[in-house]
Amino acid sequence: MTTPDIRVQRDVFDQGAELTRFSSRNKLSGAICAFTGQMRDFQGPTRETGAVISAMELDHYPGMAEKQLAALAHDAKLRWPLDGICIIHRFGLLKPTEAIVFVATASAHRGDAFAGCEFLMDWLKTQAPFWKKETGPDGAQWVEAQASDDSRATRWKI
Amino acid sequence: MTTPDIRVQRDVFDQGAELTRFSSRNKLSGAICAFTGQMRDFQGPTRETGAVISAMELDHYPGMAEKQLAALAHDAKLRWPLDGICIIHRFGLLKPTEAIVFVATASAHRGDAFAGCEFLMDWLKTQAPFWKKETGPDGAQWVEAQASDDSRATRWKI
Amino acid sequence: ILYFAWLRERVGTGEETVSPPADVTTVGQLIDWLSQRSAKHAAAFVERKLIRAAVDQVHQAHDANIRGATEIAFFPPVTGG
Amino acid sequence: ILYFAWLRERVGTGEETVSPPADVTTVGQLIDWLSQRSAKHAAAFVERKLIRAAVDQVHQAHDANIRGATEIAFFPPVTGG
Repeated sequence: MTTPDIRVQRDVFDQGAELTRFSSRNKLSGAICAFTGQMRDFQGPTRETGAVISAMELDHYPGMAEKQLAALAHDAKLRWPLDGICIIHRFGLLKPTEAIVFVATASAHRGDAFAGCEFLMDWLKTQAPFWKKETGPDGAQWVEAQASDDSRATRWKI
Repeated sequence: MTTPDIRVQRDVFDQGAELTRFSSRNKLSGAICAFTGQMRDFQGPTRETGAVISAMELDHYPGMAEKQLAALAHDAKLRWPLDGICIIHRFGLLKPTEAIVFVATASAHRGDAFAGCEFLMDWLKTQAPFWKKETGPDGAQWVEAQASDDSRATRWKI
Repeated sequence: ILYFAWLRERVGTGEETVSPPADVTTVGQLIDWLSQRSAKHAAAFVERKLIRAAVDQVHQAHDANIRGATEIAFFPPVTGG
Repeated sequence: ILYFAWLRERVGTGEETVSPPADVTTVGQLIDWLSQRSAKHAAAFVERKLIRAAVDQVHQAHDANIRGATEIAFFPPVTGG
Protein backbone atom coordinates (compact mmCIF):
# COMPACT_ATOMS: atom_id res chain seq x y z
CA MET A 1 0.00 0.00 0.00
CA THR A 2 1.37 3.37 -1.02
CA THR A 3 0.67 6.27 1.37
CA PRO A 4 -2.81 7.68 0.71
CA ASP A 5 -2.65 10.88 -1.35
CA ILE A 6 -5.05 13.24 0.44
CA ARG A 7 -5.51 16.85 -0.58
CA VAL A 8 -7.90 19.56 0.60
CA GLN A 9 -7.44 22.48 -1.74
CA ARG A 10 -8.94 25.69 -3.09
CA ASP A 11 -7.49 25.23 -6.58
CA VAL A 12 -9.28 23.65 -9.52
CA PHE A 13 -7.95 20.21 -10.45
CA ASP A 14 -8.16 18.11 -13.62
CA GLN A 15 -9.69 14.72 -12.88
CA GLY A 16 -8.10 13.16 -15.96
CA ALA A 17 -4.62 14.33 -14.98
CA GLU A 18 -5.24 13.01 -11.45
CA LEU A 19 -6.28 9.61 -12.80
CA THR A 20 -3.15 9.47 -14.96
CA ARG A 21 -1.01 10.34 -11.94
CA PHE A 22 -2.80 7.83 -9.70
CA SER A 23 -2.58 4.96 -12.19
CA SER A 24 1.11 5.66 -12.84
CA ARG A 25 1.67 5.29 -9.09
CA ASN A 26 -0.27 2.02 -9.09
CA LYS A 27 0.89 0.42 -12.33
CA LEU A 28 0.81 -3.13 -11.03
CA SER A 29 -2.75 -3.03 -9.73
CA GLY A 30 -5.18 -4.82 -12.02
CA ALA A 31 -8.10 -2.58 -11.05
CA ILE A 32 -8.46 1.19 -10.73
CA CYS A 33 -11.77 2.76 -9.72
CA ALA A 34 -12.21 6.53 -9.78
CA PHE A 35 -15.16 8.69 -8.81
CA THR A 36 -15.60 12.40 -9.46
CA GLY A 37 -18.28 14.56 -7.92
CA GLN A 38 -18.87 17.50 -10.24
CA MET A 39 -20.81 20.65 -9.48
CA ARG A 40 -24.29 19.59 -10.44
CA ASP A 41 -26.63 21.69 -12.52
CA PHE A 42 -29.71 21.62 -10.28
CA GLN A 43 -30.75 22.51 -6.74
CA GLY A 44 -32.82 20.16 -4.61
CA PRO A 45 -33.27 16.41 -4.82
CA THR A 46 -34.05 15.95 -8.51
CA ARG A 47 -32.96 17.45 -11.77
CA GLU A 48 -36.58 17.43 -13.01
CA THR A 49 -37.91 19.68 -10.25
CA GLY A 50 -34.76 21.56 -9.32
CA ALA A 51 -33.71 25.12 -10.09
CA VAL A 52 -30.51 25.91 -11.95
CA ILE A 53 -27.42 26.52 -9.84
CA SER A 54 -25.10 29.32 -10.93
CA ALA A 55 -22.43 29.17 -8.23
CA MET A 56 -21.32 27.22 -5.19
CA GLU A 57 -19.32 27.99 -2.10
CA LEU A 58 -17.83 25.20 -0.05
CA ASP A 59 -17.20 25.91 3.61
CA HIS A 60 -14.86 23.50 5.38
CA TYR A 61 -13.15 22.87 8.71
CA PRO A 62 -9.41 23.21 8.04
CA GLY A 63 -7.38 20.63 9.90
CA MET A 64 -10.28 18.37 10.72
CA ALA A 65 -11.11 17.91 7.01
CA GLU A 66 -7.67 16.46 6.25
CA LYS A 67 -7.74 14.35 9.43
CA GLN A 68 -11.17 12.95 8.70
CA LEU A 69 -10.28 12.03 5.11
CA ALA A 70 -7.09 10.33 6.31
CA ALA A 71 -9.12 8.39 8.89
CA LEU A 72 -11.58 7.24 6.20
CA ALA A 73 -8.68 6.11 3.96
CA HIS A 74 -7.27 4.20 6.93
CA ASP A 75 -10.63 2.48 7.50
CA ALA A 76 -10.93 1.59 3.82
CA LYS A 77 -7.55 -0.08 3.66
CA LEU A 78 -8.34 -2.11 6.77
CA ARG A 79 -11.46 -3.46 5.05
CA TRP A 80 -10.20 -4.10 1.51
CA PRO A 81 -6.79 -5.06 0.09
CA LEU A 82 -6.14 -1.69 -1.57
CA ASP A 83 -2.80 -0.86 -3.19
CA GLY A 84 -3.44 2.89 -3.25
CA ILE A 85 -5.98 5.59 -2.34
CA CYS A 86 -6.33 9.18 -3.54
CA ILE A 87 -8.84 11.71 -2.17
CA ILE A 88 -8.99 15.31 -3.36
CA HIS A 89 -11.63 17.70 -2.01
CA ARG A 90 -12.00 21.35 -2.91
CA PHE A 91 -13.20 24.26 -0.78
CA GLY A 92 -14.01 27.91 -1.51
CA LEU A 93 -15.78 29.21 -4.60
CA LEU A 94 -16.63 26.76 -7.37
CA LYS A 95 -17.88 27.47 -10.85
CA PRO A 96 -20.45 25.33 -12.66
CA THR A 97 -19.16 22.01 -14.05
CA GLU A 98 -16.01 22.08 -11.91
CA ALA A 99 -14.99 18.98 -10.01
CA ILE A 100 -15.66 19.08 -6.25
CA VAL A 101 -14.26 15.75 -5.13
CA PHE A 102 -12.14 12.97 -6.62
CA VAL A 103 -11.68 9.56 -5.01
CA ALA A 104 -9.61 6.78 -6.57
CA THR A 105 -8.68 3.28 -5.40
CA ALA A 106 -6.28 0.68 -6.77
CA SER A 107 -6.46 -3.04 -6.05
CA ALA A 108 -5.59 -6.41 -7.52
CA HIS A 109 -9.30 -7.17 -7.97
CA ARG A 110 -12.08 -5.00 -9.28
CA GLY A 111 -14.62 -5.83 -6.57
CA ASP A 112 -12.29 -4.44 -3.91
CA ALA A 113 -11.50 -1.32 -5.95
CA PHE A 114 -15.22 -0.59 -6.50
CA ALA A 115 -16.20 -1.29 -2.89
CA GLY A 116 -13.36 0.78 -1.44
CA CYS A 117 -14.12 3.73 -3.68
CA GLU A 118 -17.86 3.72 -3.00
CA PHE A 119 -17.29 3.24 0.75
CA LEU A 120 -14.99 6.27 0.78
CA MET A 121 -17.52 8.41 -1.10
CA ASP A 122 -20.43 7.34 1.09
CA TRP A 123 -18.58 8.03 4.33
CA LEU A 124 -17.00 11.22 3.06
CA LYS A 125 -20.53 12.48 2.32
CA THR A 126 -21.63 12.00 5.92
CA GLN A 127 -18.37 12.50 7.88
CA ALA A 128 -16.04 14.93 6.13
CA PRO A 129 -16.55 18.51 7.40
CA PHE A 130 -17.57 20.35 4.22
CA TRP A 131 -20.74 22.38 3.67
CA LYS A 132 -22.18 23.46 0.34
CA LYS A 133 -23.92 26.78 -0.25
CA GLU A 134 -25.57 26.87 -3.65
CA THR A 135 -26.64 30.02 -5.49
CA GLY A 136 -29.81 29.58 -7.54
CA PRO A 137 -32.44 31.94 -8.93
CA ASP A 138 -33.71 32.69 -5.39
CA GLY A 139 -30.31 33.51 -3.96
CA ALA A 140 -27.77 31.50 -2.00
CA GLN A 141 -28.79 28.78 0.41
CA TRP A 142 -27.07 26.08 2.42
CA VAL A 143 -27.64 22.61 1.03
CA GLU A 144 -29.56 20.34 3.38
CA ALA A 145 -28.16 16.94 4.24
CA GLN A 146 -30.02 14.04 2.63
CA ALA A 147 -31.30 11.12 4.67
CA SER A 148 -30.40 8.89 1.71
CA ASP A 149 -26.73 9.74 2.28
CA ASP A 150 -26.94 8.52 5.87
CA SER A 151 -28.53 5.25 4.82
CA ARG A 152 -25.97 4.75 2.05
CA ALA A 153 -23.18 5.17 4.59
CA THR A 154 -24.61 2.98 7.30
CA ARG A 155 -25.12 0.01 4.94
CA TRP A 156 -21.30 -0.45 5.15
CA LYS A 157 -21.47 -1.05 8.90
CA ILE A 158 -20.52 -4.55 9.93
CA MET B 1 -28.37 10.40 -22.59
CA THR B 2 -25.55 10.96 -25.05
CA THR B 3 -24.83 8.08 -27.46
CA PRO B 4 -22.59 5.49 -25.76
CA ASP B 5 -18.97 5.85 -26.82
CA ILE B 6 -17.88 2.27 -27.54
CA ARG B 7 -14.48 1.42 -28.96
CA VAL B 8 -12.73 -1.91 -29.58
CA GLN B 9 -9.17 -1.09 -30.54
CA ARG B 10 -5.63 -2.37 -30.88
CA ASP B 11 -4.01 0.94 -29.89
CA VAL B 12 -2.89 1.90 -26.42
CA PHE B 13 -5.09 4.53 -24.77
CA ASP B 14 -4.55 6.95 -21.89
CA GLN B 15 -7.18 6.43 -19.21
CA GLY B 16 -6.68 9.97 -17.85
CA ALA B 17 -7.21 11.55 -21.26
CA GLU B 18 -10.31 9.39 -21.71
CA LEU B 19 -11.70 10.50 -18.34
CA THR B 20 -11.09 14.15 -19.28
CA ARG B 21 -12.88 13.61 -22.59
CA PHE B 22 -15.77 11.75 -20.98
CA SER B 23 -16.30 14.32 -18.22
CA SER B 24 -16.18 17.18 -20.73
CA ARG B 25 -18.99 15.44 -22.62
CA ASN B 26 -20.96 15.05 -19.38
CA LYS B 27 -20.29 18.36 -17.66
CA LEU B 28 -23.71 18.65 -16.07
CA SER B 29 -23.71 15.22 -14.44
CA GLY B 30 -23.03 15.39 -10.72
CA ALA B 31 -21.37 11.97 -10.64
CA ILE B 32 -18.74 10.33 -12.84
CA CYS B 33 -17.53 6.79 -12.12
CA ALA B 34 -14.63 5.32 -14.10
CA PHE B 35 -13.04 1.89 -13.94
CA THR B 36 -9.81 0.80 -15.59
CA GLY B 37 -8.64 -2.78 -15.87
CA GLN B 38 -4.86 -2.73 -16.20
CA MET B 39 -2.61 -5.61 -17.19
CA ARG B 40 -2.03 -7.25 -13.86
CA ASP B 41 1.37 -8.36 -12.63
CA PHE B 42 0.54 -11.93 -11.63
CA GLN B 43 -0.88 -15.12 -13.12
CA GLY B 44 -3.52 -17.17 -11.36
CA PRO B 45 -6.02 -16.20 -8.71
CA THR B 46 -3.80 -14.38 -6.20
CA ARG B 47 -0.82 -12.10 -6.31
CA GLU B 48 0.77 -13.97 -3.41
CA THR B 49 0.93 -17.34 -5.16
CA GLY B 50 0.99 -16.21 -8.78
CA ALA B 51 3.86 -16.07 -11.25
CA VAL B 52 4.95 -12.85 -12.92
CA ILE B 53 3.34 -12.08 -16.28
CA SER B 54 5.58 -10.62 -18.95
CA ALA B 55 3.16 -10.23 -21.86
CA MET B 56 -0.45 -10.65 -22.83
CA GLU B 57 -2.32 -11.28 -26.02
CA LEU B 58 -6.01 -10.55 -26.27
CA ASP B 59 -7.99 -12.53 -28.82
CA HIS B 60 -11.40 -11.13 -29.71
CA TYR B 61 -14.39 -11.68 -31.99
CA PRO B 62 -14.52 -8.65 -34.29
CA GLY B 63 -18.04 -7.45 -34.90
CA MET B 64 -19.61 -9.37 -32.04
CA ALA B 65 -17.37 -7.60 -29.50
CA GLU B 66 -18.70 -4.17 -30.50
CA LYS B 67 -22.28 -5.47 -30.67
CA GLN B 68 -22.07 -7.11 -27.26
CA LEU B 69 -20.63 -3.99 -25.59
CA ALA B 70 -23.34 -1.84 -27.20
CA ALA B 71 -25.99 -4.29 -25.92
CA LEU B 72 -24.56 -4.09 -22.38
CA ALA B 73 -24.58 -0.27 -22.53
CA HIS B 74 -28.19 -0.43 -23.66
CA ASP B 75 -29.10 -2.70 -20.72
CA ALA B 76 -27.31 -0.40 -18.28
CA LYS B 77 -29.16 2.69 -19.37
CA LEU B 78 -32.48 0.86 -19.09
CA ARG B 79 -31.67 0.05 -15.47
CA TRP B 80 -30.15 3.31 -14.22
CA PRO B 81 -30.66 6.97 -15.20
CA LEU B 82 -27.27 7.39 -16.88
CA ASP B 83 -26.34 10.55 -18.79
CA GLY B 84 -23.41 8.94 -20.60
CA ILE B 85 -21.47 5.69 -21.03
CA CYS B 86 -18.00 5.02 -22.40
CA ILE B 87 -16.48 1.56 -22.94
CA ILE B 88 -13.04 1.04 -24.47
CA HIS B 89 -11.59 -2.47 -24.83
CA ARG B 90 -8.27 -3.34 -26.38
CA PHE B 91 -7.22 -6.42 -28.34
CA GLY B 92 -3.92 -7.73 -29.67
CA LEU B 93 -0.59 -7.57 -27.88
CA LEU B 94 -0.42 -5.75 -24.54
CA LYS B 95 2.62 -4.76 -22.55
CA PRO B 96 2.79 -4.89 -18.75
CA THR B 97 0.96 -2.06 -16.92
CA GLU B 98 -1.04 -1.07 -20.01
CA ALA B 99 -4.78 -0.51 -19.70
CA ILE B 100 -6.98 -3.31 -21.07
CA VAL B 101 -10.43 -1.90 -20.51
CA PHE B 102 -11.97 1.43 -19.50
CA VAL B 103 -15.61 1.88 -18.49
CA ALA B 104 -17.10 5.22 -17.42
CA THR B 105 -20.61 6.28 -16.46
CA ALA B 106 -22.15 9.68 -15.78
CA SER B 107 -25.29 10.29 -13.77
CA ALA B 108 -26.98 12.89 -11.59
CA HIS B 109 -26.44 10.68 -8.54
CA ARG B 110 -23.40 8.74 -7.45
CA GLY B 111 -25.22 5.51 -6.56
CA ASP B 112 -26.43 5.16 -10.15
CA ALA B 113 -23.00 6.00 -11.61
CA PHE B 114 -21.30 3.38 -9.38
CA ALA B 115 -23.94 0.69 -10.00
CA GLY B 116 -24.00 1.25 -13.77
CA CYS B 117 -20.21 1.12 -14.01
CA GLU B 118 -19.84 -2.02 -11.90
CA PHE B 119 -22.73 -3.72 -13.73
CA LEU B 120 -21.03 -3.01 -17.07
CA MET B 121 -17.70 -4.40 -15.84
CA ASP B 122 -19.27 -7.51 -14.33
CA TRP B 123 -21.25 -8.33 -17.46
CA LEU B 124 -18.44 -7.41 -19.81
CA LYS B 125 -16.27 -9.93 -17.94
CA THR B 126 -18.71 -12.76 -18.63
CA GLN B 127 -20.30 -11.73 -21.94
CA ALA B 128 -17.91 -9.73 -24.11
CA PRO B 129 -16.00 -12.00 -26.53
CA PHE B 130 -12.38 -11.42 -25.51
CA TRP B 131 -9.86 -14.05 -24.43
CA LYS B 132 -6.59 -13.43 -22.59
CA LYS B 133 -3.41 -15.40 -23.18
CA GLU B 134 -0.78 -14.58 -20.58
CA THR B 135 2.93 -15.24 -20.92
CA GLY B 136 4.61 -16.19 -17.65
CA PRO B 137 7.81 -18.02 -16.73
CA ASP B 138 6.34 -21.33 -17.99
CA GLY B 139 5.29 -19.95 -21.38
CA ALA B 140 2.01 -18.65 -22.71
CA GLN B 141 -1.32 -19.99 -21.56
CA TRP B 142 -4.97 -19.09 -21.98
CA VAL B 143 -6.49 -17.56 -18.86
CA GLU B 144 -9.25 -19.68 -17.35
CA ALA B 145 -12.59 -18.09 -16.60
CA GLN B 146 -13.27 -17.57 -12.90
CA ALA B 147 -16.44 -18.83 -11.27
CA SER B 148 -16.35 -15.68 -9.13
CA ASP B 149 -16.90 -13.61 -12.27
CA ASP B 150 -20.07 -15.54 -13.07
CA SER B 151 -21.43 -15.04 -9.57
CA ARG B 152 -20.58 -11.33 -9.64
CA ALA B 153 -22.52 -10.95 -12.88
CA THR B 154 -25.56 -12.97 -11.88
CA ARG B 155 -26.09 -10.97 -8.68
CA TRP B 156 -27.39 -8.16 -10.94
CA LYS B 157 -30.21 -10.37 -12.23
CA ILE B 158 -33.65 -9.19 -11.25
CA ILE C 1 -15.35 27.55 19.80
CA LEU C 2 -15.57 27.28 16.02
CA TYR C 3 -18.76 27.65 13.96
CA PHE C 4 -19.29 26.56 10.36
CA ALA C 5 -21.89 27.00 7.60
CA TRP C 6 -25.21 28.49 8.71
CA LEU C 7 -24.23 28.23 12.37
CA ARG C 8 -21.38 30.66 11.68
CA GLU C 9 -23.77 33.04 9.91
CA ARG C 10 -26.37 32.91 12.68
CA VAL C 11 -23.90 33.34 15.54
CA GLY C 12 -22.22 36.14 13.58
CA THR C 13 -18.68 34.85 14.01
CA GLY C 14 -16.66 31.83 12.98
CA GLU C 15 -14.59 31.69 16.11
CA GLU C 16 -14.76 32.81 19.73
CA THR C 17 -12.91 31.96 22.91
CA VAL C 18 -15.06 31.16 25.95
CA SER C 19 -14.52 30.07 29.54
CA PRO C 20 -17.62 28.17 30.64
CA PRO C 21 -18.14 27.37 34.34
CA ALA C 22 -16.85 24.08 35.73
CA ASP C 23 -20.30 22.44 35.74
CA VAL C 24 -20.47 22.59 31.93
CA THR C 25 -18.97 19.17 31.18
CA THR C 26 -20.73 17.88 28.03
CA VAL C 27 -21.34 19.11 24.50
CA GLY C 28 -25.05 19.44 25.29
CA GLN C 29 -24.41 21.50 28.41
CA LEU C 30 -22.07 23.74 26.42
CA ILE C 31 -24.87 24.32 23.90
CA ASP C 32 -27.20 25.32 26.76
CA TRP C 33 -24.62 27.66 28.20
CA LEU C 34 -23.72 29.26 24.84
CA SER C 35 -27.42 29.72 23.98
CA GLN C 36 -27.73 32.10 26.94
CA ARG C 37 -24.86 34.33 25.80
CA SER C 38 -26.89 36.23 23.18
CA ALA C 39 -30.04 36.18 21.08
CA LYS C 40 -27.90 35.24 18.10
CA HIS C 41 -26.47 32.24 19.91
CA ALA C 42 -29.93 31.19 21.01
CA ALA C 43 -31.20 31.45 17.41
CA ALA C 44 -28.23 29.49 16.08
CA PHE C 45 -28.77 26.59 18.46
CA VAL C 46 -32.57 26.46 18.38
CA GLU C 47 -32.72 23.53 15.93
CA ARG C 48 -30.83 21.41 18.36
CA LYS C 49 -31.27 18.10 16.56
CA LEU C 50 -29.46 19.54 13.55
CA ILE C 51 -26.38 20.59 15.53
CA ARG C 52 -23.29 18.41 15.10
CA ALA C 53 -20.16 18.83 17.21
CA ALA C 54 -16.49 17.99 17.03
CA VAL C 55 -14.25 17.96 20.10
CA ASP C 56 -10.59 18.46 19.22
CA GLN C 57 -11.45 17.72 15.57
CA VAL C 58 -13.24 14.42 16.21
CA HIS C 59 -17.02 13.99 15.73
CA GLN C 60 -18.81 13.63 19.08
CA ALA C 61 -22.39 13.17 20.30
CA HIS C 62 -24.12 15.74 22.54
CA ASP C 63 -23.48 13.67 25.66
CA ALA C 64 -19.71 13.57 25.05
CA ASN C 65 -17.36 14.94 27.69
CA ILE C 66 -15.60 18.22 26.91
CA ARG C 67 -13.35 18.53 29.94
CA GLY C 68 -9.79 19.20 28.86
CA ALA C 69 -10.81 19.96 25.28
CA THR C 70 -9.07 22.89 23.60
CA GLU C 71 -11.07 23.15 20.36
CA ILE C 72 -14.81 22.56 20.07
CA ALA C 73 -16.67 23.09 16.79
CA PHE C 74 -20.40 23.30 16.00
CA PHE C 75 -21.85 22.82 12.54
CA PRO C 76 -24.86 21.45 10.64
CA PRO C 77 -24.81 17.95 9.12
CA VAL C 78 -22.06 17.89 6.51
CA THR C 79 -22.91 18.22 2.79
CA GLY C 80 -19.59 17.88 0.97
CA GLY C 81 -18.57 15.40 -1.68
CA ILE D 1 -17.65 -21.48 -38.54
CA LEU D 2 -15.35 -19.26 -36.46
CA TYR D 3 -13.07 -20.48 -33.68
CA PHE D 4 -11.42 -18.35 -31.00
CA ALA D 5 -8.76 -18.69 -28.29
CA TRP D 6 -7.67 -22.30 -27.56
CA LEU D 7 -10.42 -23.71 -29.76
CA ARG D 8 -8.81 -21.97 -32.72
CA GLU D 9 -5.43 -23.39 -31.79
CA ARG D 10 -6.74 -26.93 -31.34
CA VAL D 11 -8.81 -26.98 -34.53
CA GLY D 12 -5.86 -25.47 -36.37
CA THR D 13 -7.83 -22.72 -38.09
CA GLY D 14 -9.83 -19.66 -37.09
CA GLU D 15 -12.40 -19.99 -39.82
CA GLU D 16 -13.89 -22.65 -42.07
CA THR D 17 -16.96 -22.96 -44.23
CA VAL D 18 -19.04 -26.10 -43.79
CA SER D 19 -22.29 -27.53 -45.15
CA PRO D 20 -23.73 -29.86 -42.50
CA PRO D 21 -26.60 -32.21 -43.44
CA ALA D 22 -30.16 -31.07 -42.91
CA ASP D 23 -30.64 -33.08 -39.71
CA VAL D 24 -28.03 -30.94 -37.90
CA THR D 25 -30.36 -28.31 -36.45
CA THR D 26 -28.89 -27.28 -33.08
CA VAL D 27 -25.57 -25.99 -31.77
CA GLY D 28 -25.04 -29.29 -29.96
CA GLN D 29 -25.69 -31.38 -33.07
CA LEU D 30 -23.27 -29.16 -35.00
CA ILE D 31 -20.60 -29.86 -32.36
CA ASP D 32 -21.21 -33.62 -32.79
CA TRP D 33 -20.99 -33.34 -36.55
CA LEU D 34 -17.84 -31.17 -36.51
CA SER D 35 -16.14 -33.51 -34.02
CA GLN D 36 -16.24 -36.28 -36.62
CA ARG D 37 -14.49 -34.21 -39.28
CA SER D 38 -10.98 -34.71 -37.91
CA ALA D 39 -8.98 -35.72 -34.85
CA LYS D 40 -8.20 -32.05 -34.27
CA HIS D 41 -11.88 -31.15 -34.24
CA ALA D 42 -12.59 -34.02 -31.87
CA ALA D 43 -9.81 -32.85 -29.53
CA ALA D 44 -11.03 -29.25 -29.65
CA PHE D 45 -14.59 -30.18 -28.68
CA VAL D 46 -13.80 -32.87 -26.10
CA GLU D 47 -14.34 -30.57 -23.09
CA ARG D 48 -17.86 -29.99 -24.20
CA LYS D 49 -19.06 -28.18 -21.07
CA LEU D 50 -16.44 -25.48 -21.69
CA ILE D 51 -17.62 -24.75 -25.22
CA ARG D 52 -19.59 -21.55 -25.72
CA ALA D 53 -21.33 -20.66 -28.97
CA ALA D 54 -22.63 -17.60 -30.76
CA VAL D 55 -25.12 -17.81 -33.61
CA ASP D 56 -24.98 -14.76 -35.88
CA GLN D 57 -22.97 -12.95 -33.17
CA VAL D 58 -25.40 -13.60 -30.31
CA HIS D 59 -24.60 -15.93 -27.38
CA GLN D 60 -26.63 -19.15 -27.58
CA ALA D 61 -26.97 -22.35 -25.55
CA HIS D 62 -26.17 -25.79 -27.03
CA ASP D 63 -29.84 -26.54 -27.65
CA ALA D 64 -30.34 -23.38 -29.74
CA ASN D 65 -31.54 -23.70 -33.30
CA ILE D 66 -29.03 -22.97 -36.05
CA ARG D 67 -31.26 -23.27 -39.11
CA GLY D 68 -30.83 -20.21 -41.32
CA ALA D 69 -27.74 -19.02 -39.45
CA THR D 70 -24.88 -17.67 -41.56
CA GLU D 71 -22.18 -17.27 -38.92
CA ILE D 72 -21.60 -19.65 -36.01
CA ALA D 73 -18.70 -19.21 -33.59
CA PHE D 74 -17.24 -21.53 -30.94
CA PHE D 75 -15.02 -20.35 -28.11
CA PRO D 76 -14.15 -20.96 -24.45
CA PRO D 77 -15.74 -18.90 -21.65
CA VAL D 78 -14.68 -15.30 -22.17
CA THR D 79 -11.86 -13.79 -20.09
CA GLY D 80 -11.64 -10.14 -21.17
CA GLY D 81 -11.98 -7.02 -19.08
